[in-house]
Amino acid sequence: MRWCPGCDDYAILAQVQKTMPALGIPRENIVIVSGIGCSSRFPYYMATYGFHTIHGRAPAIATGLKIARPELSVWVVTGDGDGLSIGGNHLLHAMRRNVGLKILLFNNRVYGLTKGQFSPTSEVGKKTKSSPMGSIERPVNPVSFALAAEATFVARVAAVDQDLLGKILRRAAVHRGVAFVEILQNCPIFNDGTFDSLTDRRTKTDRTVLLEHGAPLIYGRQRDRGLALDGLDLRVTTATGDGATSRLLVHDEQAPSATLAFLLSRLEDPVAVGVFRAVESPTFEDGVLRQERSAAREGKQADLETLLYRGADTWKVE
Amino acid sequence: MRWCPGCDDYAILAQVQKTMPALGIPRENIVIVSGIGCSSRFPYYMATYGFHTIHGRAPAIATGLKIARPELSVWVVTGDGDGLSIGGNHLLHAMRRNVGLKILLFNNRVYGLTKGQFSPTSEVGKKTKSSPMGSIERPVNPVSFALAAEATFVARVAAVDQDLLGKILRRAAVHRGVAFVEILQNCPIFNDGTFDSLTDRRTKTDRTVLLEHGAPLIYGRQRDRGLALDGLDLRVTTATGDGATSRLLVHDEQAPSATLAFLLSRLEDPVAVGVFRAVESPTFEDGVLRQERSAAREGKQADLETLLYRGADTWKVE
Amino acid sequence: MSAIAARAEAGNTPEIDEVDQVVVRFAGDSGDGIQLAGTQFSTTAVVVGNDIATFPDYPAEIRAPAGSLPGVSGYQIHLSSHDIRTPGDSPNVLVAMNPAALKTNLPALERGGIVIVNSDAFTPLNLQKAGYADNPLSGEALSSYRVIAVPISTLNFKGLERVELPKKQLDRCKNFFALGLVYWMFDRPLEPTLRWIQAKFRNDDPVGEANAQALREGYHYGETIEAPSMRMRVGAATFPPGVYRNITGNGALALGLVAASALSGKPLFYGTYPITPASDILHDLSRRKEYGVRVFQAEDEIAAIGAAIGAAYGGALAVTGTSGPGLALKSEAIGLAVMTELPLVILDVQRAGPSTGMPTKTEQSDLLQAIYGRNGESPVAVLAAATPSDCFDTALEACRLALELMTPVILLSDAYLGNAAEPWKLPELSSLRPITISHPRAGNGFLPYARDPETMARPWAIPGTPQLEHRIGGLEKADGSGQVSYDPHNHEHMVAVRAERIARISQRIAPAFVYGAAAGDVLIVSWGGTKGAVFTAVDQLRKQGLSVAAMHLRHLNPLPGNVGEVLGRFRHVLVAELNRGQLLMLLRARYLVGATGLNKVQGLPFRVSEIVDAVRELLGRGRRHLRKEEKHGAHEDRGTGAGSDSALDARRLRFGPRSALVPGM
Amino acid sequence: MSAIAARAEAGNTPEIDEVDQVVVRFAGDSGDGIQLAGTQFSTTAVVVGNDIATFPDYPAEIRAPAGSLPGVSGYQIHLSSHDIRTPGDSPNVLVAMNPAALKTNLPALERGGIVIVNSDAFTPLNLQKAGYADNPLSGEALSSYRVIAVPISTLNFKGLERVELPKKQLDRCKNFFALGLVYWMFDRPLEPTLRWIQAKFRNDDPVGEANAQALREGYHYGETIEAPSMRMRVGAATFPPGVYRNITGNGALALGLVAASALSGKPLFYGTYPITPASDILHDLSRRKEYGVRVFQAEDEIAAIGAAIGAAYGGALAVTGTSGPGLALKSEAIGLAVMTELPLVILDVQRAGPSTGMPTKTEQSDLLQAIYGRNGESPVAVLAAATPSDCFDTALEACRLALELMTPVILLSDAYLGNAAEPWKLPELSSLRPITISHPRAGNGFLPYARDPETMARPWAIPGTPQLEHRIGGLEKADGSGQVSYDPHNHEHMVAVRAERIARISQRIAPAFVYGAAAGDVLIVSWGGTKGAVFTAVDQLRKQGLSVAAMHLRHLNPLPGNVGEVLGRFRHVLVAELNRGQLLMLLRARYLVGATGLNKVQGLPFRVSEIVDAVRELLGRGRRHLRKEEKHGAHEDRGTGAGSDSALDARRLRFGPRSALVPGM
Ligand SMILES: Cc1ncc(C[n+]2csc(CCOP(=O)(O)OP(=O)(O)O)c2C)c(N)n1
Ligand SMILES: Cc1ncc(C[n+]2csc(CCOP(=O)(O)OP(=O)(O)O)c2C)c(N)n1
Ligand code: SF4
Ligand code: SF4
Ligand SMILES: [Mg+2]
Ligand SMILES: [Mg+2]
Repeated sequence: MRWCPGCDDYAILAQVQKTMPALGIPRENIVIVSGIGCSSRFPYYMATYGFHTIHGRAPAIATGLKIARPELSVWVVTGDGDGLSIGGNHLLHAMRRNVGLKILLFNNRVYGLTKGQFSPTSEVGKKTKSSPMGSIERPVNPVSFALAAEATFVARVAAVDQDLLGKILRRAAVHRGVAFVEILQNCPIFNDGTFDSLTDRRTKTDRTVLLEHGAPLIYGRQRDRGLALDGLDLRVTTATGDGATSRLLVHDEQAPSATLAFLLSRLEDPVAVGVFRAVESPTFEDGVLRQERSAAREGKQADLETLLYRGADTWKVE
Repeated sequence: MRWCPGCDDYAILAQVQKTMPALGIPRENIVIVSGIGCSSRFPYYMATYGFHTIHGRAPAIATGLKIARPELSVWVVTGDGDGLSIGGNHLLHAMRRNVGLKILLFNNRVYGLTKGQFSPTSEVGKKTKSSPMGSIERPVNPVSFALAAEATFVARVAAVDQDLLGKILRRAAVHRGVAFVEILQNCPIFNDGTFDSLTDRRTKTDRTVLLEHGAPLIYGRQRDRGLALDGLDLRVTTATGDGATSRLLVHDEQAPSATLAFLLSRLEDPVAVGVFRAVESPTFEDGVLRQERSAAREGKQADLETLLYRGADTWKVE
Repeated sequence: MSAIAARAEAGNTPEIDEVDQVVVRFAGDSGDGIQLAGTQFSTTAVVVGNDIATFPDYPAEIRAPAGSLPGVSGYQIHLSSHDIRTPGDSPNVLVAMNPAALKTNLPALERGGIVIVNSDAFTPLNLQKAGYADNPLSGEALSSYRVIAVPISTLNFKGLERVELPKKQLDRCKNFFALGLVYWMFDRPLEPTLRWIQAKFRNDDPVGEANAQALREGYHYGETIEAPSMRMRVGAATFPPGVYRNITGNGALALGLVAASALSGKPLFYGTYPITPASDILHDLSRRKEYGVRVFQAEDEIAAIGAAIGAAYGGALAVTGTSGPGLALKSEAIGLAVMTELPLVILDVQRAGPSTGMPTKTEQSDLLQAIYGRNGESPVAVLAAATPSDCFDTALEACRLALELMTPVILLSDAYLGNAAEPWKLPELSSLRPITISHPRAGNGFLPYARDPETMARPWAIPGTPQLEHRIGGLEKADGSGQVSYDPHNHEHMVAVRAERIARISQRIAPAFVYGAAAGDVLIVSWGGTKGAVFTAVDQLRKQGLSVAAMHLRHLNPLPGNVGEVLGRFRHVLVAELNRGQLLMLLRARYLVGATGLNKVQGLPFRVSEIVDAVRELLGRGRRHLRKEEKHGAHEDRGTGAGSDSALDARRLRFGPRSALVPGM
Repeated sequence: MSAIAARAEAGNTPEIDEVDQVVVRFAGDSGDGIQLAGTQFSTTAVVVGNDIATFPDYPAEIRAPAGSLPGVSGYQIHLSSHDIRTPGDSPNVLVAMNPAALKTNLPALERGGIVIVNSDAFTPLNLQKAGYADNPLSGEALSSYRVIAVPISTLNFKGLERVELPKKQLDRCKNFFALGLVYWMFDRPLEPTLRWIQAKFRNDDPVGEANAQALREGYHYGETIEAPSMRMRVGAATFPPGVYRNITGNGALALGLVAASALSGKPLFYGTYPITPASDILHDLSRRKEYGVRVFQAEDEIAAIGAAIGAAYGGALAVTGTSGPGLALKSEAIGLAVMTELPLVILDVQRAGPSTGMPTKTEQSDLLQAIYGRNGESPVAVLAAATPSDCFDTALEACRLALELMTPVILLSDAYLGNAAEPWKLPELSSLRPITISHPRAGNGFLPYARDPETMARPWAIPGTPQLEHRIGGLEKADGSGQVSYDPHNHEHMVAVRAERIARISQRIAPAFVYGAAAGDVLIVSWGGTKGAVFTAVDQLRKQGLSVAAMHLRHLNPLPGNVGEVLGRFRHVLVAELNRGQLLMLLRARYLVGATGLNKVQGLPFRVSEIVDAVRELLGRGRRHLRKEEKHGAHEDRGTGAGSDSALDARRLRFGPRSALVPGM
């Protein structure tokens, strides 16, 4: 395969290849649509239908496919450049419309395929080929972006966290409507170690908090820390001792408002992983089908003769 | 002028024409950059420099101008279609970069210039020429969008609310960094009355809450209602009676986190108007200048001779 | 002078003249309901049995201020008792609802023609807005025309006294008053319009009542005019038997797409973003959900074509529609469709460019963009529709080519065709050939880039088909397997294959049709919406005894196989187009033919007389210069100063003087 | 057979041969450091005084798997003791670091050439990945070459025993081992590379130490080889006196832009979005902040050109750079720059298309996109650079035209030029002409579209200037005032003015230069990066006594004024380009010249021999078919089956057989 040795894309591929067959979706009904980037080579390594399109446009192309064929399971694979730089608007609108796409954004915080320029998720100060004195742009937070775009399922997971990745992929697959998953992905060549503290066994538990619906937000190696609400902010507190649990915030991925999810998405220490939001809302393709059926129900005829001969005033010349 | 009789664009123009001269910025240092749409005809009616560009690209064009000429006062005028449909990505990135642009988005919830199709801010169910059975898309909330894009100054005001509009324009003008102002604008031809309840004298005070920094969130004809925090949600409560004020939420446009602003942006009854957020953050153009100065300070020579003869290994042939 | 003007001058004619044909233009503020009056007038003409051709000419994208010159909206109708093909060069009758409308439209009116004006609108303010120093109604300004000045606003109010509506709304009915007057003038029945009003408004809606009443008032006012030789009648034309309806180009395009969907059994997917003058196709298709048409109004043009490509991949009849600036945005994605060999129809309803240009005005300047506007060697088929109703046939053909050959096809229409209307003889259902598509079924050894030996089309294997799972994309493909390939010879081969796929279309299509002389002095070559004017010019020139023919091309890429041979049969080749010589370049390059261009870039269609004059000039019989630009030398001087002379030289150099034909090779 | 092969065969030569020139190709896995070895070898060659030309040939955008065929990276260097212009047709010496590298590169090696292989890499697994059934080192497969099989990995490890680094990292030094061996073979000093290592790594960095040591080990290993006639020496070339540096096309473009900024006194603004093969310009300019260069890495190509347009409006020297797919995306915005008549330079470092195509491979297939790829009539100036160092001059000229004439200018480079390197004689500073710009100052009656009588440029009034406040935009402009205008004649006039502005450039530029015979049998017309191969072919053909010349065009739109006249002086015109005949079409259309195309679309530059053969063929002296495609008939058959015959016919039809020249008119 054609990623660099040690690239996290292999880990994602492995998990996707493992998860897909277990979903119960016939292989021929799965389509993977990608843009351009290292990440976007993904379809070539799957035995499903696949479309490696052009830079940034995968969400638009997938939208058309999903509208034309709502019964298919349509997955979008994109990168932080493909999806948030050139393709940001398509991603936004696909999510806002709640098109039933499963969107996997491989975030390595760099343009990999073009050999290492800063991307919209690169940190301020990041030195790259195109920012030799450090990037001066404030990064986009992909999860916050998805929440503001009204995505109905939003999750974040590190590529190497295979169990969680598998779990989230399965949930995304069955979610009705758009599912957005940010996958933290190491690029050993151009941005090595950018997520190390979140994935390294030694630091991971102290640096990340796993979101579990209905459970209090506890983390830390000893599970001794937790998150509590402080007005409209989140505060780290101890999770042990008297009345500790009652102080702790309980995660609710189904909250009608996205406020909690939004707050969590912005946490930097610890970083939240897991499912931020999972709510129900009518999908775009259902809306299309509903109007189509109702137009048909209104008893309007729909054949060539009606189209040409009955749709307007006609007259006959003998 | 070339807007339809009764168009709110006239009201906005009147206020801008009134405000600008009072800003103390020499007329020749003001540039208004617009895209395409009824709203985007704006520059033609101002006696400043003006650039009526192409659909959706005004934020990008203005960004280039501002980087090249940071000392200019650069305003972007755009519409809900121009700015949030085709131009959504440029708007997002201009805000994320905190380029010092003043962005006025005229939101009439319809494509005016192309004669009445639904726009990204049209309500679900909206019947237009292109949605005869009603739109099935969930609208974008421009203020939430700007907040998620990390805009450092975000406000909303109705075109006909001339005083508030004037006040906000003045504040936007002096804000360092990007300022985003959603202006609710009636289009009497294709979407008449869409904001009536927010602007009609009879209903306005009951349907809108004016955000004032440091003041409790009180509204209503009798100023008898207020907003209080309920966990992570906002709740309407009475603003009178015992301990009422202490229950009420106090607006803080400078809160380090955008959570409050985000919550307020999503209110539907009442709708919040005024300044949601106004925080300081380094601007993009300052970053550019800073790096430029520091490169120069490093003592690097910068003349033609250095460029050609000293930048690389050379050898001489006699 | 037309028969009408002549009769009007004679001053002594029977009460209602029988005339062969007449050109009427309604003009007024965009708020005056001009387009509606025009449409009603043409519908009635059609009901009465005339042949018609119309030319709506809107103000630009901007909302124009009332009474201003740029705010004038026009609608021209040519009605005739015989077969016609253009909306007419110059109106015989002009209805001008205000001074600005008079000012902009008078120059086009034939000398001696009739002008109906709303004298109430000739207020000092309006006169000033129109740039009239003096009221033209009182001076000598209109002395060479027959003027009927009618206080339409006043009379309209008076007639609607009893209707309970605000004055402002009553005033909006004055277009119906004027229409009534024109109906009287042409001895037309009111019923078709009254029926339309009835269908449009609820019975008790006073607006409907007001419109109907205004129409009647206008008609009756006519009866009171004491002026001779005012009325005329255009008899019914003899149409071939059949069922007819009135159709605009955009309407016909939409119908053609839906018909292609029915004929192919593929659901229609239309991905688009609104843009003048293509938006009406969106509006039309949005109302056809019962036909299974899925319309997607995307966030921009790139998403629109992207979605269409996705739908094509999914097995739909995928179409995306736009105008020039939108086509520019779609360039990159069209390349993806070329590389992935997916069926896709791209509509471009052209408008005057470059950039935003003049968005409501017509032009044919996207031809080279359509053929060459992409990176790499990326050939697509390019077609153009010739008349409003031909948009239907061309849409069908574009869909057929796309689906049967697995290729993107660009269909060019233009602002004129899109909005113009004409009677359309509906095709017999049995004459509509099905579009045959076969999707491969499950099986072994599937090769996504295997090819049909004849058409060179690759198989259209759609997701959902077991065992045909495969990957496609924008990277170069190995022929056959479709795998990514960087092999130099494979690349060269695939570039040739993609070219050949398109080139072979010339074997499938009808040879170019030659109208007029089979060989001789002048061949006029044209494409797109200029056909009507060119063919009419050929008729006139042949009547004048000249040896002239026209070859109108529907297929621009590839060209039909006989083009070179036809070019070789004529002494002169004149390529008439609304651009600076785009088809001209293609023909010269391919056939080394010393053709000359007849080019007009004014945002307006050709007038027949412009073509007639150009041909006469080419044959040394004309009285004016050939090249349009030269006619406006004065204007040009104003702008370019000393430069204009060499400007002309440079242009002459560009394609050379009218030269003898060098036969194609 | 080259002199080298001949000598090698003779088997009995002095210890170090003096040769005139040699072509060396390094090839290996993309992880093998091939590009670095190649660059070092060329730097040293340059230090020693050779003339050189290089051709780096990367694997495609994808990260290739180790040992696989698509993963092979190549770097070819032509070194010579006289003036050379191309990286050489076929290598005399091939360094193959693994079986895949051998497999892909052997076909190019001259018969009798020398192959150095890393025999350690010829493991069963690697052989299999490369598709070798048997180990070519042991069979007869290489019997027509001189093979030096060296266990490079083993020897490298051994030599680095004492360096404290993980084995994996030591192994990465084997490119330096190989380089050392090649230095021995060509009797080159190690110092330049040792100096580079010293500059690159800290003194105590064991990686630097390892690399230096590996280099020395390789060199010393050479001394131990017991094989005759292995060493050769290429003497110093005589260069015109001056100061030289080595430069790639992308490097020269970047320098040219910064120089233009200095010469015009306008700060450089570069708006771009990364894309292969243009990104290096971004990287280079990002490091030049001390020159006041403002680089903006935008969110996409549209934003990149948008920002550049904004910067141009603000008074900067505004440039945007990209490759083909990005140019497609910029189409609409270029139209805005045309309408607003702003100075803007657009770089397109072309790559093989269509669509994503083969992103690292070279091609010249964006010419027609550059000229015609926009809606409406929207002419821009188009230039192409001819050699790596010519990128500097062409960048200067593009900036000069843009700034002095207030117009967008497209500059075409390509992947080959961008990455290839050559010694560049630096221009005398005094020879660089300033670019003169005058901004209007405050004053009355300012007209934003008033024109300079000679250049037709409008004034560049920049924001911040009091009293010149004005509005511009994409709607049609009235000439002079610049106000929005829908006047039909103004539009026609402005379309003509925009064309004329560009057409007049032909009066400012140098006439096309003719190399070789002043008149005669064959004129080869070329543009862009093919110049070196074409001129070299002309030299060879003239040595063979044929009457041949070349006309290389830097200006593609407009063409220089003398082109038609030059074409008329030759019996045959052969247009050589790496596409399917794009310049060919322009020349045929404009001059009605029966020119023939020599076209190659393989993602590779021309070989000199291909051009030589084509000309001989054209003159009836060749031994093979002219059209490239025909040479690969077998390959084509495989793909298109029954179709390939007519495919060729269709293509022949397209531009006709090699025909006599029809003089331009
Ligand atoms: C229109 C266009 N512009 C630019 C490119 C070049 N390009 C290819 S991939 C890429 C960015 C990839 O970054 P990302 O999406 O983060 O993917 P990664 O390689 O990091 O997985 C760019 C700029 C292109 N292929 N097409
Ligand atoms: C590339 C391109 N696509 C489409 C259009 C057509 N167009 C012009 S304005 C507009 C939408 C305007 O809507 P909005 O921004 O809301 O402005 P409004 O007219 O409502 O003020 C569209 C689709 C265009 N001019 N250019
Ligand atoms: S460049 Fe980075 S992201 Fe791309 S394949 Fe290599 S390691 Fe993975
Ligand atoms: S269409 Fe609507 S938004 Fe546009 S000018 Fe008219 S009223 Fe205003
Ligand atoms: Mg990335
Ligand atoms: Mg709007």
